[in-house]
Amino acid sequence: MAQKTTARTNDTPGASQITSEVSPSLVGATYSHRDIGLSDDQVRAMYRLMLLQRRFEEAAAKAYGERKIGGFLHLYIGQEAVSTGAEFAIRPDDYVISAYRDHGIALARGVSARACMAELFGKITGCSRGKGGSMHYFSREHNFLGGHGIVGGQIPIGTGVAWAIKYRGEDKVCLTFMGDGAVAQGVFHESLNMAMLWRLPVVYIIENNEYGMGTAVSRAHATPDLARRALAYGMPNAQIDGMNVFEVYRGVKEAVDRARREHIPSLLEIKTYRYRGHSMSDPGTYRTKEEVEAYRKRDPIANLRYYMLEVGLVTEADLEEIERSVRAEIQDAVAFAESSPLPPEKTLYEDVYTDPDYPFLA
Amino acid sequence: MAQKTTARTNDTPGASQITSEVSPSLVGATYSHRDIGLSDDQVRAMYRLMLLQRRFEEAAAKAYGERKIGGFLHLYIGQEAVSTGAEFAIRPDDYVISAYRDHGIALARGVSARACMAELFGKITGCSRGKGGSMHYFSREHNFLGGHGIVGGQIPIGTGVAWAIKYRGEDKVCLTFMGDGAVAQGVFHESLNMAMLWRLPVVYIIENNEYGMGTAVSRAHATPDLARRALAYGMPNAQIDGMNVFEVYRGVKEAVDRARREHIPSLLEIKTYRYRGHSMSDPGTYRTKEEVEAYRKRDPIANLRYYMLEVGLVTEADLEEIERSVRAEIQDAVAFAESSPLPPEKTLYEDVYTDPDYPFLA
Amino acid sequence: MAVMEFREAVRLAMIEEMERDERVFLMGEEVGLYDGAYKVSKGMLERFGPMRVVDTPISEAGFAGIGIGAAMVGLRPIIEFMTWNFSIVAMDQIVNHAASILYMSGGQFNIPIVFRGPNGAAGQLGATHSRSLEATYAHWPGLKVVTPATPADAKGLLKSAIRDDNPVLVMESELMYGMKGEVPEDPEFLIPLGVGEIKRPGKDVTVVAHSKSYHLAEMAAQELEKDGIEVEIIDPRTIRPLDIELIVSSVKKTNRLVIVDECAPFGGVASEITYHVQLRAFDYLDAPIVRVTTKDTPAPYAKNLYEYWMPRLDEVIEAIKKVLYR
Amino acid sequence: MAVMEFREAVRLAMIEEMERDERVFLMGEEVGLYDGAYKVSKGMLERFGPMRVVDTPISEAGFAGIGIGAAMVGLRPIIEFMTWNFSIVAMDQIVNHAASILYMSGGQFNIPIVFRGPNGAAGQLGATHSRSLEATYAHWPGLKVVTPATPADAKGLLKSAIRDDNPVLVMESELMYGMKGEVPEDPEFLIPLGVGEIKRPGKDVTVVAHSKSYHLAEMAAQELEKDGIEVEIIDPRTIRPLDIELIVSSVKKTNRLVIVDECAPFGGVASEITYHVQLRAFDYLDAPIVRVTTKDTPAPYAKNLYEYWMPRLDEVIEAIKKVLYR
Ligand SMILES: Cc1ncc(C[n+]2csc(CCOP(=O)(O)OP(=O)(O)O)c2C)c(N)n1
Ligand SMILES: Cc1ncc(C[n+]2csc(CCOP(=O)(O)OP(=O)(O)O)c2C)c(N)n1
Ligand SMILES: [Mg+2]
Ligand SMILES: [Mg+2]
Repeated sequence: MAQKTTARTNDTPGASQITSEVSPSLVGATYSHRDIGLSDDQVRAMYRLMLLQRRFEEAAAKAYGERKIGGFLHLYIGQEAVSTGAEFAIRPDDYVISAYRDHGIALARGVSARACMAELFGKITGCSRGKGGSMHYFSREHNFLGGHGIVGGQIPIGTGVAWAIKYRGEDKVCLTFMGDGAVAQGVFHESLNMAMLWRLPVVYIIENNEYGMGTAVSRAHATPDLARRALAYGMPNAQIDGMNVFEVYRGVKEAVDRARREHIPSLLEIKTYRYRGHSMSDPGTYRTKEEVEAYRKRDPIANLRYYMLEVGLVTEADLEEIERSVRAEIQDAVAFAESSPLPPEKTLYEDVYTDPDYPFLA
Repeated sequence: MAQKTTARTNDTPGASQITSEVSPSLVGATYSHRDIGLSDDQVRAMYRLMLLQRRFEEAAAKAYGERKIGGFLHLYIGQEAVSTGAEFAIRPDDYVISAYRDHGIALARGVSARACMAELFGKITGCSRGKGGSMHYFSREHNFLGGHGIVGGQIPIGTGVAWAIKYRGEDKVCLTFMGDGAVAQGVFHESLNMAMLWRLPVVYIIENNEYGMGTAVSRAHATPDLARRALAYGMPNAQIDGMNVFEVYRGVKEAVDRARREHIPSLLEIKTYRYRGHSMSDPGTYRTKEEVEAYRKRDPIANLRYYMLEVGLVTEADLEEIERSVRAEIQDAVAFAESSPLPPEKTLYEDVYTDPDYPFLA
Repeated sequence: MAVMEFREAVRLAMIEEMERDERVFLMGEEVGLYDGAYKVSKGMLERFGPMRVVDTPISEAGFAGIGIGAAMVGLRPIIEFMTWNFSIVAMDQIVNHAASILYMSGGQFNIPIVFRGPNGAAGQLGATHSRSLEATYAHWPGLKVVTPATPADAKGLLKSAIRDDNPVLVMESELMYGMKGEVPEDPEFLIPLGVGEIKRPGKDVTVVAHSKSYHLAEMAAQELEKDGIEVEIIDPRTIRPLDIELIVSSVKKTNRLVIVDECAPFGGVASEITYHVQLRAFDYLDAPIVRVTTKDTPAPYAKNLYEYWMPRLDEVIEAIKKVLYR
Repeated sequence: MAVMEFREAVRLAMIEEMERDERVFLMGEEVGLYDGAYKVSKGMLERFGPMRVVDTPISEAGFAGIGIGAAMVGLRPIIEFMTWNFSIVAMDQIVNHAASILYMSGGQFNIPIVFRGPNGAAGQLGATHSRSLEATYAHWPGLKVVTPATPADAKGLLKSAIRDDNPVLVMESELMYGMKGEVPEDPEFLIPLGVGEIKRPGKDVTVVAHSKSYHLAEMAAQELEKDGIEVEIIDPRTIRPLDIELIVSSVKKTNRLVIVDECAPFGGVASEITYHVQLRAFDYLDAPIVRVTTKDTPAPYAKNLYEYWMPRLDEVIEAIKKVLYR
């Protein structure tokens, strides 16, 4: 049943209210955050991180409307519990790789809002020096291995990162994110087989947001329970509620521990939803308003907000303060992106090869 | 327990004895050939067809040793029950497509030994006009769609044939053969998903001969039970004894009927064995003599021979007559291949496009 | 004649051919319910139903192969790649199967299939989404490669492609989908594959340019007209087979050649044309042949770099002046 | 110096580099237990164990990507394709990922990986097994493409490729694996990528030929020597980067150029070289540049057709005579 939380007026244009109506899924669960090993501070940090992602993308959408951003822009809004729960389940020295819907995942990894926004603006200060754009974020410092534009392309690459971990005898893991659509690519199958055959420390995370562009999961996959794909390889697997950040954290943690300790891979299907269209040009007519509304009621941020208030982790004032600081961070990021220089023309020929003197053809 | 059948002297060089020691699997089974709908004539025809494949390939191996055949030559010897049992389970107007280990499958379809042998000799009278060679047999007349050299490449193509059947509302099926190795190719997964999603009348047949080149199934696949791959798609599946032609017939028939009547695809893993190396250049050192011997004891041809004698379908004299006629057919095929002309040079530029006047580049 | 967008011309070609021949069907990602990622197939699902306008999973290799199999037994599929970039995962099906089966079967199985979709750069999409694949595919005998530059060409060439008995790859352009032009309404309007067109006659210099590069060449020609330079623009329209005759005869007249080509430079369309022209018009050439291509780097995202990376108007003008020694 | 087979030189290069640098490992189909489909990696599994000599399933796209991922985090994989024909199913990983990640990441992630295996025709194997892919891959910026023609080059180039910080594609040849030649034993014997070699000096005509075409050019040169024709043979050795300087300076001396290239003609290596030479040595050319390639058809199986399809000695001789107007 939908519960009311204190609504706040949202006066930044383009920024949404953290919905006032919420079907609580965290409150009343069989466990509290402490039961699953999350401290109060961690929960507050989770909240801030999810809000940061949302505000970041709202600002990006606005800038896109103002034609300050080119190319495609695929928003992550609605899916923030996935990136966030997963990030809290790993260590900074673990690796993460994803598809092109990567803003939230990069921010969760710790890539700065400045570097992320500047990348969208195509500036030299961007996290890929302005060369990658929205779909191709990277950050070596944060062990974030991209941002990949070809559906499924990152799946064997993440598997190879896990191969390297095993080769070196390290105790790291590699989280490999993908959309539900990517499950239909052949490399998904090839990768899972080798990961299980060779016992690689990789956790595959399907962000099942119910659609690959306009195609509902049931119209693209013979069995809509995508976690089932693991049965073919005898791989541990689970379906997880992706609107619930604690559930994501729990589920990913379990798989990560298994990968870290026993070098056993997992396939996790995290059920989530994107509120916006596939990209900025998609009005999303292939789904009903009611469907979207039903998910908004389960909004992961509103849900955590409700939980934190309910269990006394924060006051309304704390929440206002978090909102304020997040907004300041985003405003700063936008200002930074705006004022940063474009990449100089000579950088066109940089980063093609590591050689300083490569003889390019004309 | 191994049973003795009357041994016969085998005096054609290169031609093997149909083994005298056999562990009978047909005799003493819970059913007779009539129980599964096979007439006496059909069983005798099955026997002749298997023997034809074996003798054909023995002759091919000999010709290869004499350098009359170029390129690769992958022998099917040991697997004849698969092609044969499957062929008896379908109609001539059904379709068959396979990988490059295709001699037995083409012969089972009814492609003449002459056309098959001439193709190996690279003659214009070959089933692909000498342009395809051992790996690329085709016969439109027999609805045999190749003979494909890229591992797994034929899997989506066979799926597309089934798509066409459904599109036209026909009641045909398409048998899509592949090796165990091909299961690791991404297109296998993509094809199964679409076949099940769209309910296509295709029967996928994995000829699991335990090795892809020198790699044992357990070294290439996370779960060696390859039929399990179907679980990911909720597809009917079965494991079948491929050294037993009745079992192959039964299993394929069941899947074919389901495909024909209900447009439901199946994945069949037929367990078989190749006695020879992967190709003529492979000494097969990755497996033991004992392993090969154990399979030879289950030889599908010897087994059927034993069964036919046992249940009184044939006499020794009948068997001699079959042997004689098969040998004559093969001898004739070799003579035909030898005496056929090479493709004239101008044919190089034929069959690239259907256009008679295509402007080729130099 | 009717004025319509490029995307409408493509759609019209498909609709007419599907009405004419029930063996023709359209398959690809988002072609049905979504009306096409770029609205090319708008309304077609409703018109033809789900067996003839088929939404697929994101399995390019798989559904390319499904098309090939269907074509082997007599259907005439149109397989859409959302963009040609995504065809690379399906390249084995196209090169080792569609292109080779007629040959390997000694002429028994032709593959009457069309693969189509937008090609080349379409704004700031970065390295994975900006490739021009016409030369990569034209490399392989057994394929035909078509690159229309105008709505009329799009219609006439695509209809010929659908009626062709061989695998034909039709490469459109996202940036051209909105362009308008006169298009013949005659359902028998066909442009033969392999026949180029003099899109602008001139006597001073030949510029060969296909697909959206043609429009760049046209801008350059208009600019240079002010200086009294008459540019002859040839649009080969098909890259394989390539209308070398037309190009050579133009060069024999103008004695100078510039090629504008959005492919990467190494082994692109421009290189191939250069080989044939220097071979067959050696004594007619008054200057080396000069090409203008995308730069020898992956596609960058940033706006300024992207614009610099693309074949540019200033480069085309400079190249023309260079071969004119001006 | 030691005399060894081409395959042994390849093996030696791998062994030396794996001894020197434990980040280097070999992965591919049958490279371990089977000693390599063509016995290139014979004994290496025993020497280095199963983590460093890794047998894979038949999943080229998958293990190419695994190599790329391992390289992103600092390993230096050697990925073997049993032949380059089978790399086509993995092309997306090579082109859209290995070639582009350094660029798309703004220089953060280089991919120090080698993809290697035999390329081109190897007898009567038919259309699916006879492709020469050097031009197809050299098309894409971000990749390097290496094509050794002798055992010594194989060793020196492969060692440089393994030490290179970029994706390098090394294309060997099944038909050359058994060829013998002198190979320096020095473990620091390295041949820089991008530097061609005058393999035979001459003054009358330049022939550019790489990989096994070099040997064909050599046969032609020996034949023509009898007629007093001095052929200069240049082996570019790397196709990307291409040593155009060396070729151009030779042509400036001989004024004539023939290119022998096993690629399909359209957009092959020969086309690309032609573009640069006509651009930079226009006034030096006394005859059009002539290429000898495989024919513009898929590879046939039949022996006579196959031999006719390949670049042939008589064609090379004829081409040389043609550019000499003899
Ligand atoms: C190989 C490939 N095919 C097609 C595309 C075009 N495309 C981009 S995103 C997308 C849908 C992906 O859906 P999903 O994997 O569910 O991810 P989501 O967008 O829902 O995050 C498609 C078809 C592509 N980028 N790569
Ligand atoms: C895509 C691809 N990769 C590699 C090869 C080389 N190759 C040919 S046959 C073969 C083994 C195939 O094994 P399997 O599928 O089990 O068939 P079998 O030979 O046992 O009949 C390999 C690796 C190929 N032809 N195609
Ligand atoms: Mg999705
Ligand atoms: Mg096998």
